[in-house]
Amino acid sequence: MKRYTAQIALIVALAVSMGISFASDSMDAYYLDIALNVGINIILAVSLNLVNGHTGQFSLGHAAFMAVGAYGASIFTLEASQKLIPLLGGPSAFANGTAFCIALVLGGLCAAICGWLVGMPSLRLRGDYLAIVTLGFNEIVRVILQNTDSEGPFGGPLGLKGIPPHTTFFWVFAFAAVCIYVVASMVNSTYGRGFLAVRDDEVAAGSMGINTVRYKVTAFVTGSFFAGLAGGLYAHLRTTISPSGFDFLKSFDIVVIVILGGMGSTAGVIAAAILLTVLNEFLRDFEQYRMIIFSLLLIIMMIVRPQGLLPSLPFFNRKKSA
Amino acid sequence: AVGLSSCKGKKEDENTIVIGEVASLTGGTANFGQSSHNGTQMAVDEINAAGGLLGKQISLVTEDDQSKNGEAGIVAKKLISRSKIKALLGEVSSSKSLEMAPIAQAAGVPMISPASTNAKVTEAGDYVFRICFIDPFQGTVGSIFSLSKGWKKVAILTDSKEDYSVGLSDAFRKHFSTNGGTVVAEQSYGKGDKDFKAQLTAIKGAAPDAIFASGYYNEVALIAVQARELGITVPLVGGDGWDGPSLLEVGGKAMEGCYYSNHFSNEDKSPAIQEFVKKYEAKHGTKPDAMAALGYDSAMILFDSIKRANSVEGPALRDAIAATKDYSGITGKITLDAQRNAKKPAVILTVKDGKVVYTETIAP
Amino acid sequence: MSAGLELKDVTIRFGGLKAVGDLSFSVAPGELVGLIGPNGAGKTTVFNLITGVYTPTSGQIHFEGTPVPGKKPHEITRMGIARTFQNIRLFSSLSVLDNVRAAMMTHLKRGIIHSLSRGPVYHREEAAIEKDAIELLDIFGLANRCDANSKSLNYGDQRRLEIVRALATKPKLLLLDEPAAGMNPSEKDDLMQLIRFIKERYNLAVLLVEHDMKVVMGICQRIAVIEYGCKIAEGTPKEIQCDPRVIEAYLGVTVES
Amino acid sequence: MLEVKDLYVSYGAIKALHGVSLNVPKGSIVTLIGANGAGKSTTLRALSGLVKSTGSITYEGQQIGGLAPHKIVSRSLCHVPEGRMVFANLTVKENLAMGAYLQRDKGWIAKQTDYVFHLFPRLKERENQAAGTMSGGEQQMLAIGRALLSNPKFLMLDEPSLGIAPLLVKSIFERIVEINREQGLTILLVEQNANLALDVSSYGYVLETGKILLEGPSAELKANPKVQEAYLGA
Amino acid sequence: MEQFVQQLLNGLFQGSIYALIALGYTMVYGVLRFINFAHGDVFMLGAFTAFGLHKLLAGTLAALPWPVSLVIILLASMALCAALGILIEFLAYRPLRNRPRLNVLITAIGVSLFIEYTGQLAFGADQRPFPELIPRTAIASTGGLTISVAQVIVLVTTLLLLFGLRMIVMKTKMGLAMRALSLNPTASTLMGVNNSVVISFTFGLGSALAAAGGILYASLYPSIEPFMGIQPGLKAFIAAVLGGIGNIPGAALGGLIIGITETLVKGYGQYIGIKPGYSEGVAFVILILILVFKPSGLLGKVEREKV
Ligand SMILES: Nc1ncnc2c1ncn2[C@@H]1O[C@H](COP(=O)(O)OP(=O)(O)OP(=O)(O)O)[C@@H](O)[C@H]1O
Ligand SMILES: Nc1ncnc2c1ncn2[C@@H]1O[C@H](COP(=O)(O)OP(=O)(O)OP(=O)(O)O)[C@@H](O)[C@H]1O
Ligand SMILES: [Mg+2]
Ligand SMILES: [Mg+2]
Repeated sequence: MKRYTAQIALIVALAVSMGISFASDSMDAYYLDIALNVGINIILAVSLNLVNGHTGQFSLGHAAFMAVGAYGASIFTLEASQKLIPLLGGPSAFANGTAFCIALVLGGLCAAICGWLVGMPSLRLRGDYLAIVTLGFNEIVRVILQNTDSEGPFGGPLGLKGIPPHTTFFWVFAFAAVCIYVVASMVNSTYGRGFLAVRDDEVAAGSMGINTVRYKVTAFVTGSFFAGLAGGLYAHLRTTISPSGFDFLKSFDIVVIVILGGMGSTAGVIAAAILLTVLNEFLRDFEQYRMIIFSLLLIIMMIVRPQGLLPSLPFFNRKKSA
Repeated sequence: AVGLSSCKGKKEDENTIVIGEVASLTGGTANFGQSSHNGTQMAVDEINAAGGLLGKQISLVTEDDQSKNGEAGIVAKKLISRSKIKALLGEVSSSKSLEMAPIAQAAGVPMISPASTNAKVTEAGDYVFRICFIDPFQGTVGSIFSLSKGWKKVAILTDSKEDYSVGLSDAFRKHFSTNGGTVVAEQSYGKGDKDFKAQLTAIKGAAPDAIFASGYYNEVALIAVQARELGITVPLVGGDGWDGPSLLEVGGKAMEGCYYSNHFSNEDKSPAIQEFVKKYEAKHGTKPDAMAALGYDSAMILFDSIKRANSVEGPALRDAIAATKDYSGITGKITLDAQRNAKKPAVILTVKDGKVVYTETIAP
Repeated sequence: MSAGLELKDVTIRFGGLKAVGDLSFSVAPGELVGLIGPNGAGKTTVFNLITGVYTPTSGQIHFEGTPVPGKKPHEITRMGIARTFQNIRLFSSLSVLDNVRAAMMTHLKRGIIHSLSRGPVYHREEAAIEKDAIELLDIFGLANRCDANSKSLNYGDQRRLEIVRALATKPKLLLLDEPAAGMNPSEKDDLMQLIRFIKERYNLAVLLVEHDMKVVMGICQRIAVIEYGCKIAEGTPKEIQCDPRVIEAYLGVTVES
Repeated sequence: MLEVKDLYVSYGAIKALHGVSLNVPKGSIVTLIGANGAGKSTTLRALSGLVKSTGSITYEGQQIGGLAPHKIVSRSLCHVPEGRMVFANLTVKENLAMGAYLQRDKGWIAKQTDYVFHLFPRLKERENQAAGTMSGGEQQMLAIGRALLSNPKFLMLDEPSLGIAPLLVKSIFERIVEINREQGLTILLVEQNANLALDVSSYGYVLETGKILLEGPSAELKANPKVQEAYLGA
Repeated sequence: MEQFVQQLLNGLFQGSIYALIALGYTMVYGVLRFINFAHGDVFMLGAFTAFGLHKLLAGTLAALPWPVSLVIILLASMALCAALGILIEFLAYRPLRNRPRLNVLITAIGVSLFIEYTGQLAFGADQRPFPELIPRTAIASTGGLTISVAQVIVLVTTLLLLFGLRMIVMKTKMGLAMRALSLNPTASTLMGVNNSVVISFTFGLGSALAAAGGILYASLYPSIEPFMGIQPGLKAFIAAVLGGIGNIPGAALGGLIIGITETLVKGYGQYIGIKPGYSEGVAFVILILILVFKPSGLLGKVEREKV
């Protein structure tokens, strides 16, 4: 049975999020909001970790994929859901849920396609060059969205509003669980060790038969997909989105989570996502001192725990070799 | 800088009415947020000094959204569910008000935005109000004023990052070109830019009679300086986004003879306004700008409505706010229409001898 | 001759420098060939040409009749050519075992979806891979260091791990770049045994670059000598040792073998 | 000249040296041999301050244990590290200039550079090539040449013959002896090629898993059957 | 035509200010191999230091001709910021020596946020007018073209710093040590280089350059506020990458290219269907296009790794 721990954990996670979701109506709206934020940040950070941590590519543009997913999913919900829901058997919990799920996945796919388009030419760049190109892509996405027509489908600088609040506990944590499962089982397999090999030494990886480009693109596209998904969830949680919410500073936030958690450590990154999201709320009471405290914590944390919160703690325990 | 608000986390008890406020106290638009917060706080202090409302003291809980989109919604939720606020004030920026509005609406907490001028803000529902005019109106005012000056050829310079500026320019363009004017050049920039020479050179080539610069004062001041450097002498015209202390400090001589529309003029001789200006100056050391006045008015209208409703329950308070009619605020006579927007006149101000002076009032 | 590796008139230039010029030689299946020459003669460059790290300026390289240039390194590896690196290039953050397993990825029949399913077939495949990897490590006496980080191995063990990792790709031709560097004479003796052993066991062709003449002369069936990128001699160890040009350019004196 | 007592070094949990003691008299060549992982490189790293160590290191009567590497270099101890560590993107010439970083006498530098070029003509040929693109052996030559430019009084060589062609190995060792004899340079030599090392040195230490196993005059060690079997591959 | 020339001039001056900031950026990167996101904030501090000094010394300076007082303020601010840069390095970055570069990057983000928000607390959120250290008067010229004194000074300073910096990095011993250190810090200590000193020097020099950039920038665009460093910092970073990170002439070239293209897009993009609003993204588009064809930047050396 031990072999299937991962699958069982996934199913349990799905069931638990479903259960909590039913109870969430009676939860405090603010605390629920924090919880959902945590979940969304987990998806963002775990997926970015696949790119930055496991594959060793340095992307600074995760928020762009989040934006693409957020806009994609929202536009689908705003424009097409109404037509789709009757086809699914009228407005019922099931039909609404399915339509939302389709919107999210669609958003994810849009982001994945963008990820592919950006990744193909730019992944041959190394280190900081890739970082700046992804950061550039991030800004380009924002600028393009900002310059769309205010009356058009993208809403110009004001963005989209009136997005229905479909995001529930279940959707966030179900997708977070799926994301963790996918990333962790991708990396912890013989196939997935290729990601780590590419990170450590691309030339050697190539000489060991590893198609480095394919791996990098796979990581990038998968990461983008989940970022897009998270974007969709975010849009349907906040109900309004605007381009400036997805600028490169947002990407920085996600990178901070990843590095604080420990590059390449899924568990660490999850811990960091929780910690930073909650810390952010906790620091609110400090008003103008908040960011000063936050930045100091960041600097101190890097000095005292440079290897991250939970370094090199593999998510699935490797079977001990004989 | 603003002091830490002392009532943080104060829980509701039978002797206080808790009011929430969302403002950008830090980050890129902190100047607006801090001004409006100062105004709001002043209103609260005054009402408390006068014995409070319904026999209770008002407690204001302010949350900072760091000028970041995405944060305003969270803090609105926090205020509603944690601080159990009875009403919500804020935000200055429309995109943030748009995040808060559906939350306030869903929770049945009346919300008054002091200065969000985007038309869509109050569309969220019947709990969402504003006490300022809206972008289309201000853009139109700019156009009416320009036409009245006999300017037939105008260039538009928009901050394409700011929905506010885009909205003003849209309205201006529509009105101006259907009423006999020609827009001879359109240029844009992004908030935070410092160099406008390229845009201005292009505009100079079109030889306009005036430039409608719909952005905020931070950039407008630099635009004016650079325009003069390039030898452009025609006046600049803008909206209430120009209102800020550093417009003249930075713009200096370059601002001479430029015009902008605003909610109020702190030069206004009416005693109510002068008293407000005096009190504000005593407390903060600077003259109040429009954001401060609007922050003050938004709180005062809320208090007035609470008084009239004699209740802080959502529906009753909502109806009372909606019934606001001819309220004499610092920023003019305020009447809320069926769309929960304020129908107010705008004043046109001009810079003369290094001072902002009142020129005329344009009614809706 | 279509089997094995064949280089014909291969040339590569770096700017003005001709690192390899009109070089031709071949390695037949199962053969153990030495490639020697002074420092900077172009030996490592030849490896880089064969494995697709560099593309020749001119000339042809065929492996089992298929042209090699233009192919990506990973494609060449999949054709059955594996190598070690003169400057050790292990996957430094991976454990010893994972270094080997990473190289075994080439043999996976199924891809990424499969590793997501984590079904019985997947587990069977993983188990088989682990078994193979440990078996290989065992040959080189590294099985007890499975969980150690590859960086913490000493220099000699890192060299051995390089060989194991190359073997894990199941090559038909193994290119070894100075495998004995940094080993003392008795360790070199062991290494020679091991190279012979794996050659037989896995039916490998081996192309060996090495400066230790005892090793080269001791195990190679045939030796090619290059200087300034050009072949100056080729033959059996005996012939090479007596070749005056080789002595002058490279050996200095005849070595006793 | 250099006296080491009870040197201990560990890398995290791994104990690499437990109590190494050795003595290098002025003007001598002393060699350190041992199997892979014995701790030879670690010993040199400890001496040049690259790794933290406990124990005492006395150089010309002064404690140098715990000093920063650059402080140790400024006392004319020079370490040619394992793995060469040339500055990949600097040219050969610039690498040599880095070697002379602490030298002030321009004339001496020029003379010594010529000497290095005379020692390794290949370096002269490739003066302006980026060091990183040089072949393995060429880089090794550069590393040695660079060390000579720092005008050392005490030179630590970690496997100088690594990756060097036989003809050149011989000539490098001849030079080492020559420098030692002519310039009175003291040399601590770590070498896998124990035969050669014992030939050129006067005294030798055999290191095994972080401890000194054997020591003695080189000729004696070379004759020792245990050493022959374990390290000389007889 | 006249307008086009004016636009080119606009672009040239805009570009030279980017180049000026990029120089320091690229030098610090070249040596330490990490993106110092706080560079833009030291730039901001430079402007504020000059602002403060000008206020403090107003009486004394008023008597002096402007070039003298400019030089005094410039040098004093540069020195103060250099000290600050060294301090930042000592407190925040030095403990992370030998740590993965990404950690240092996060620390840099932390330092950047710290400076920005402390700045906001200390200086207030609103912009301040920057004193006219350099007369903003136009140098009258033919045919309606305008160039101001400040612009000329910026251009000249950029050129001087470009050559000065290149001399330091390529021709001096310190420069050699900087380059060696960037390639292999272990080996450089083995050559007798005191890495800490070199790193402190680099930071000090970089911060002084940032401060100079900040002051000249504020002289061109006379308003300063705590977040003023973000955008130019980003642009300078792009310029540095575009030219090949670590390459000093490359940074200058990158700055000029970005400045000129941006200006032309703003001025003429409309005629080919590019909204002026897109000009913000132009720098990135150029960057991506160039990197796709030349992955190590315009003048960047291909870091050929010997396998
Ligand atoms: N990328 C490159 N750029 C420029 N020159 C190069 C490059 N790669 C190799 N060379 C030069 O080509 C020649 C051959 O190098 P190679 O590494 O193949 O030598 P080698 O025979 O392996 O020598 P060694 O025994 O010292 O390892 C050397 O002179 C080297 O400097
Ligand atoms: N950076 C490191 N981290 C952890 N362990 C290390 C590190 N460097 C060396 N070791 C360990 O310390 C011990 C001594 O290593 P050292 O490199 O000194 O050996 P050596 O005698 O030089 O061997 P070789 O002949 O292979 O170079 C070895 O067991 C090695 O695995
Ligand atoms: Mg070689
Ligand atoms: Mg060693």
